[in-house]
Amino acid sequence: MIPGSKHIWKKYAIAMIWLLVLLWPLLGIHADGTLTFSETWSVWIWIAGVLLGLLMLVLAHRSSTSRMVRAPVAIAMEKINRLGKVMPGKVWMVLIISVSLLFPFLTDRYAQDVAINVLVYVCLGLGLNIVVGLAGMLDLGYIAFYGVGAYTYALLSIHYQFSFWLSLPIAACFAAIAGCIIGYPTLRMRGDYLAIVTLGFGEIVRIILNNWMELTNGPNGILGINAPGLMLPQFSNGIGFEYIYLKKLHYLYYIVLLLCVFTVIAVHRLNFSRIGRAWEAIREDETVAELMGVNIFRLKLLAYAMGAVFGGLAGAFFAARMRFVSPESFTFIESAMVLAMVVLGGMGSIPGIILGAMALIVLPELFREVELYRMLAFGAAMTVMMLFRPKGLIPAKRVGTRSEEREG
Amino acid sequence: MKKRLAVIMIALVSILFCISPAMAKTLTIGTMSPLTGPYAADGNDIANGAKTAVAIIEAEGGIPGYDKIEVVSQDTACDPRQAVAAANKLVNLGVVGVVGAYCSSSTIPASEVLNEEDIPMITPASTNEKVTERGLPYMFRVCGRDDDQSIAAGKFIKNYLKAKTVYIVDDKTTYSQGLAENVAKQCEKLGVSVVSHDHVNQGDKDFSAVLTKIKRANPDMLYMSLQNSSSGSLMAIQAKRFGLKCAILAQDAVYHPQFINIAKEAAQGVYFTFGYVDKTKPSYQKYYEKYKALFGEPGAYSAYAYDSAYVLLTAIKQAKSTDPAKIKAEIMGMNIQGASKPIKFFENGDSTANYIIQVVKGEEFVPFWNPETGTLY
Amino acid sequence: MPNQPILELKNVSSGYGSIDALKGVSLKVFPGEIVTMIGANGAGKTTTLMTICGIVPIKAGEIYYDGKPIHGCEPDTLAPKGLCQVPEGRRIFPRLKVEDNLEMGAFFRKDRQNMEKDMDHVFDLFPVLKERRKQLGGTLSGGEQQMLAIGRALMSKPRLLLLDEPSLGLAPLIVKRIFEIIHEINHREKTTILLVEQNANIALQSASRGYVLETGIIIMSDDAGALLQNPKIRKAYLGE
Amino acid sequence: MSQLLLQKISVQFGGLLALSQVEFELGSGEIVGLIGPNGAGKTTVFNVITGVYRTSEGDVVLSGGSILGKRPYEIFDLGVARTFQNIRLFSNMTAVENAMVALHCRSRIGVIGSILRTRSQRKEERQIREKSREALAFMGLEKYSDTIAHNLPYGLQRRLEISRALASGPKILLLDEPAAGMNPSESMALMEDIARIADLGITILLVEHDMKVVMGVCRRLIVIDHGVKIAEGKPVEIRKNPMVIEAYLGQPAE
Amino acid sequence: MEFFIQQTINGLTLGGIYALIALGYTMVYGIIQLINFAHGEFFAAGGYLGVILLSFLVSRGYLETHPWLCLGGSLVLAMAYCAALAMAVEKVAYKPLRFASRLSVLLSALGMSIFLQNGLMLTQGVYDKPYPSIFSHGNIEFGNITVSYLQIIILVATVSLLVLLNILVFKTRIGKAMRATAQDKVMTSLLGISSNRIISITFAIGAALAAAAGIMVGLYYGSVRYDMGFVPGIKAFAAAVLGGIGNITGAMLGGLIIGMVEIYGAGYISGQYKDVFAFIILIGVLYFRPTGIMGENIDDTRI
Repeated sequence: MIPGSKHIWKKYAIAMIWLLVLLWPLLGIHADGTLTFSETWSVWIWIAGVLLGLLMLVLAHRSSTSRMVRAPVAIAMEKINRLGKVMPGKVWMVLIISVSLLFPFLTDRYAQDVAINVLVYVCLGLGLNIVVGLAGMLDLGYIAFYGVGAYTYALLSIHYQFSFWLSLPIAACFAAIAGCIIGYPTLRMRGDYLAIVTLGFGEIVRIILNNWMELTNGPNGILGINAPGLMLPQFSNGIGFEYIYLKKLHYLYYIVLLLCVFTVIAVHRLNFSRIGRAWEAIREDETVAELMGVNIFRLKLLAYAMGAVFGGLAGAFFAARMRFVSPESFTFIESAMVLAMVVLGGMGSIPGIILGAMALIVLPELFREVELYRMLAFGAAMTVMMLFRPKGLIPAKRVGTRSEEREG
Repeated sequence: MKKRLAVIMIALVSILFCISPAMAKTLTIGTMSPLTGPYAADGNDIANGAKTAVAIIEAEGGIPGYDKIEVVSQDTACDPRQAVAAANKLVNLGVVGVVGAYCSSSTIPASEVLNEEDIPMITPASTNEKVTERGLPYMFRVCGRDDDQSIAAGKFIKNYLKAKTVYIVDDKTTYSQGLAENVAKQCEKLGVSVVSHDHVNQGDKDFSAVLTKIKRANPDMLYMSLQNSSSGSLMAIQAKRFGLKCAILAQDAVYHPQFINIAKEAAQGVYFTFGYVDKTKPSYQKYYEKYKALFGEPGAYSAYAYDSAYVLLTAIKQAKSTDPAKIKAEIMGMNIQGASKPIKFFENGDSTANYIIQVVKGEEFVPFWNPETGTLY
Repeated sequence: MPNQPILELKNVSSGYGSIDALKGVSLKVFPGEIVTMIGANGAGKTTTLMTICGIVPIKAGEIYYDGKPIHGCEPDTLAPKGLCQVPEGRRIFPRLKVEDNLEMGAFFRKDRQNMEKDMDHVFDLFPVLKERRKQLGGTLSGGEQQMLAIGRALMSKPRLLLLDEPSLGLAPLIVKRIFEIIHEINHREKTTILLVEQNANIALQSASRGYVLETGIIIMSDDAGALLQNPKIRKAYLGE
Repeated sequence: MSQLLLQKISVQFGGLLALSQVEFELGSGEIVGLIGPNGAGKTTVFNVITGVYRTSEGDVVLSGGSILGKRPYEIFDLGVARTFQNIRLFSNMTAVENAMVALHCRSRIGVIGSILRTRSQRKEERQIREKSREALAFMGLEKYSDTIAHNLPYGLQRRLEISRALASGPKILLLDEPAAGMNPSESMALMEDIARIADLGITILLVEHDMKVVMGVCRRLIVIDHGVKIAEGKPVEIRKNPMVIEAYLGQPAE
Repeated sequence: MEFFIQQTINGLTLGGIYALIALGYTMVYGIIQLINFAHGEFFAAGGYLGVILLSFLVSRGYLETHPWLCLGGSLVLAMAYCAALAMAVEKVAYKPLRFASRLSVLLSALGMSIFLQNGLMLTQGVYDKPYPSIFSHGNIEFGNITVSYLQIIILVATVSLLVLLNILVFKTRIGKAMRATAQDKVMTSLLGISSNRIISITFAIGAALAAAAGIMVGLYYGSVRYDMGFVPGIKAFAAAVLGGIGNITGAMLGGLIIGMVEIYGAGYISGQYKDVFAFIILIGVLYFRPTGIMGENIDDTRI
């Protein structure tokens, strides 16, 4: 949105009012022909409140009254900036790492649970980022890999008592294979055709999980999955080793943190390798990339496979943490959520995606207080965020347009 | 000027913060159910049922030692991940017990979380056997189990309808499919042949393909095991439109006033397996009046949710403590007439079941046949 | 020559992103003239026309049409004012019939009866289009497409016509014919024409005045005849 | 020795014959100009050689082996690099990265090596970068190696395209209107650069409208019109060929 | 054979509804290359408006006396309402992003979809709304084949809407302008055609068709529900792509194919996998024809 132009704002405001007026008849008219506007007031008060809040924000931003708030913030920002200059990036890294290490000691279990969710989704977001952000292919069925990873560990754990750590690479492999299977028919497609095909594959995987009773136990899900375990030294009867299941929330937190750090490093390094460069070239201009010696089919498949690997790892952890999997966790709306994290955070930008995952997990949790309104607010927030920051919260330092978007 | 404004604002904010923390002592219980998403209807019924129980207990004098009973409702959206988050949230809020959840796939992981903290959980709606068969000490169930219900259904098919062929349709959810399989087993045991066990998908609206198949198979009875009442009513409407002549038996998830509202003529004569609710009992009347006053017409799970919360609060009242072990002891010893049924718990946390056959007549469900005695009401 | 220019650019800079494709271009077009703008590929000729029409955002400077400012106007408000462009590459609608293509040129006009007449007029100018009026635009040959594009623009009854590279990719004979028609339009309908061409030779022969554009700057402007004789121009643009 | 040989190439789009029975030969280290009016099929020739288009007839032979039916990246790997008529850089990547992409096919480290940042990966990466910088330096772009491509001035973008093509060390370089949009002095410099490239032993096929450039650097010219080769020979001969004059050069300005 | 004919009739009914929704997707996509995720919500809103209007008419007793008038009137009103709603949504959520990356608009559309769906839930409640039963149980029987009146009404209404749309798009000035805008937005604005207005109109038409589909679904299945737009939305999107997104005839064809495949799949093979069949057909077709059945083979490798 181009702010500043009064004209545009006025037009926009009129459109907004138009929309709200149109929503009105749906509010109070009931199917039996009666009108009950009493209940609708609460909705209107909410909407009016939110609008008023936004208006106040805009006004405060415009006028000097906000200087009261802005001045200290600006000073603080400046100080932080100065600090940022004084302190090298490594110091910040240490700070972030220490905060994330100390997190379970500072917070209660609800916060830890939300943090675990955030970290799982960071892994997912970064994995999808390889496909969407780096290689520039729109994937609406990404959650399928998450499902494959989760079921792989679940089945290995139930039937063969595989340990979590051993299952991780196996789950990753299976997800990668699934990625190649899904990727193969889509190689020749572009843009939105890709979107619907991946969406279709995602749905197919979910329906198979739901219907293949012998393997997946269908909608009943799989129960009794082992939590991740560790060999810990035991000193009671001399020195021995005992296998301990790490069920407690903070153990799980550290495991997923580890997974997440691995993902961040791996994605970062891939991005800055010859492979990442080739992906970027494909995203920028597929035709030219191929003419410059990049085997685009192989690299696209690789992008799917690598994206799937991180999805699979996250899935395996999800299974280990819930100790229960069922197909309900792998619906299209989950894929859309992960995509939203990537786009909202800023495609191709690792800190952006971390922030995006935080925003999209924490926002609905914050809105938990308003129960019924939470998804309404969430949807509106998503649109509003896109309107204000179409390139994402933290855009990648250089985000390329996808090749087919260029004219001519 | 600016300084003064800032001081005033800080003062205002701190006053606001000071007021809100409880001067009064509050007892908090939680509910978990899908308040958004496809099962929001049942989810809201559950939250409302629990609130009704609180209202009644408070009207009867509340719980000694507490000035106020608060209900915190959390949304699970029928998604295991959100259910776990909701459970953790409830733990944080310091609830003494939880009523919920709805989908078995939410109840199972959420109960693991709650049991880690020894918080009693009473489910009003999750009928999967696994819910109570994992040996969790603080897991209770007020509604019936899939296997109980299928026995009643089997008896009805064999003894009353005297059907020879049955066509079973489920919509592939933990609950509906489990039940359908149990019914199929019962039928085989009783020598009724299952023509086909077909599946549709959850959320489908168009059943024309499967109904055409049923029409061709021409069974004596259609067993309809669907996850929610709206799917059930859609199937009933279309069955009628296709001119299906066989009897239709459905189960408790389809049992909802909505079913009759939507299906209208098509609902007439559809049979249901459902717990026997004696609407003449004062306990039911008490609940019904309060619920109606607060939230309007009750839904299928409202009464179970009400009973769950009622059992929990009564146990706390009698135990005079929120200690989980004591609450459990009280619950196990309980033998009361709830709104939905007489309630008595077994060792594993399940409670007595009393499934009967009901039928739609006019605008309501009426008791029809008693499987225990084999007699009509 | 009247004093009031029909089109005037004052120090116009424009372009996408951080790079300015035009760096302070000023030019004037007077009513009834054919003015040409020549320059190499990438010099900014097309950008100039697109800036005039409001497609490329203007960053600095002013544009006046008929004495009124039009910078910052929505592109679609210009055609009703009589300012129409035949863009580079012709941009006919390939999946619309020839007559529908023409109809689109008169979309904003309310007078349907006159439209039929105008269409006949276009068919007089380009008889080949009449033969192909039921064909899809995309099936026409390059020259026919160019004629269609010009015809479509004429349907809006323009007072100022901007022509971008009408000779591009056409056989010499066709180019000759196109330029004859351009002259006819200029003469008969008194339509002012701003012509952008890479083929400096033919452009300068048909125009009354010319501007030479290089990397977003106008480096020379003169009568067409003078430019044609200018040794520098002959060297740089006429391949001698 | 013939480096590249086109044998009776025909290309069809729908019903339209874009190229018909075109054949010519490029010798090692030669600079050959390919000229003709717009739409004559010059770019189509490039697309056939680089594998973008399928031919309906004919064969393309590179250093003795047919490359017909190979994918574009394989042909690039075999040593045929090109530039584009409308500049097509990876416009959001830096200059040096653009060149590094061209070295993708000359490097081998896989996913695991990249994630682990092994010593050999770092070594290879360093080598690629050095080679790319050399290619940039060859075209006088050493100052701009870390500039985002779309921020470069037009002329330099053209040069970057050539550097990118050179980075992989090709045997044949196809230049599609490299002087388009350059001012006369830039074109002059470009002519020298083209000559320098040829001195490296790289065969150059040049499509160009700027007759001065073409006549200046090419030792041999091929003229096509409407998909048909109408003339081939030394610049002086071509300039006098009546068919060429009619089809392309047009009547000289009087 | 009877079974096959019966299933074909069922498939046509379902396919017709998908086709109506798919048209909105394809038209919007054709003009601004946006997958309008909120499109399914217009369908749901149409269904709700239909139930509101019809119930109102029932309560006043008009439905008994003038059933066809009431039905037609409600249809037109609901279509007009949804058209206006879609235009407003476009102005609020998509127009400011006209020059942003396509994924941003996609996400904005997703947000709008969640917003509208939950808005509908909050205002109209979580329970199903029953449709007044008109023509609901009448049917014609040929031997074992049953065709209900509603199926006939739906088929007739669908076909006539499709014909109307075809006339609108291919014969009228505004339709030609829509197609022109889809082909080249810059050029149309140079010709004085306001692309913003054309885009608004496109949204309006698409939503109106979806609203009509919503009412028909409501009548046919007997009830509407706040989340009814989601699944048919996805199916219709698949149908639009299958036919070649951006192509109007393709969307109709795609809708019919998806509807038929689903019904045949459920009827002959297995009900639980019917969505799988639909998607497999989609993927199979796209594998061999990457731009869909009727899609243009855009040669985007041109250099």
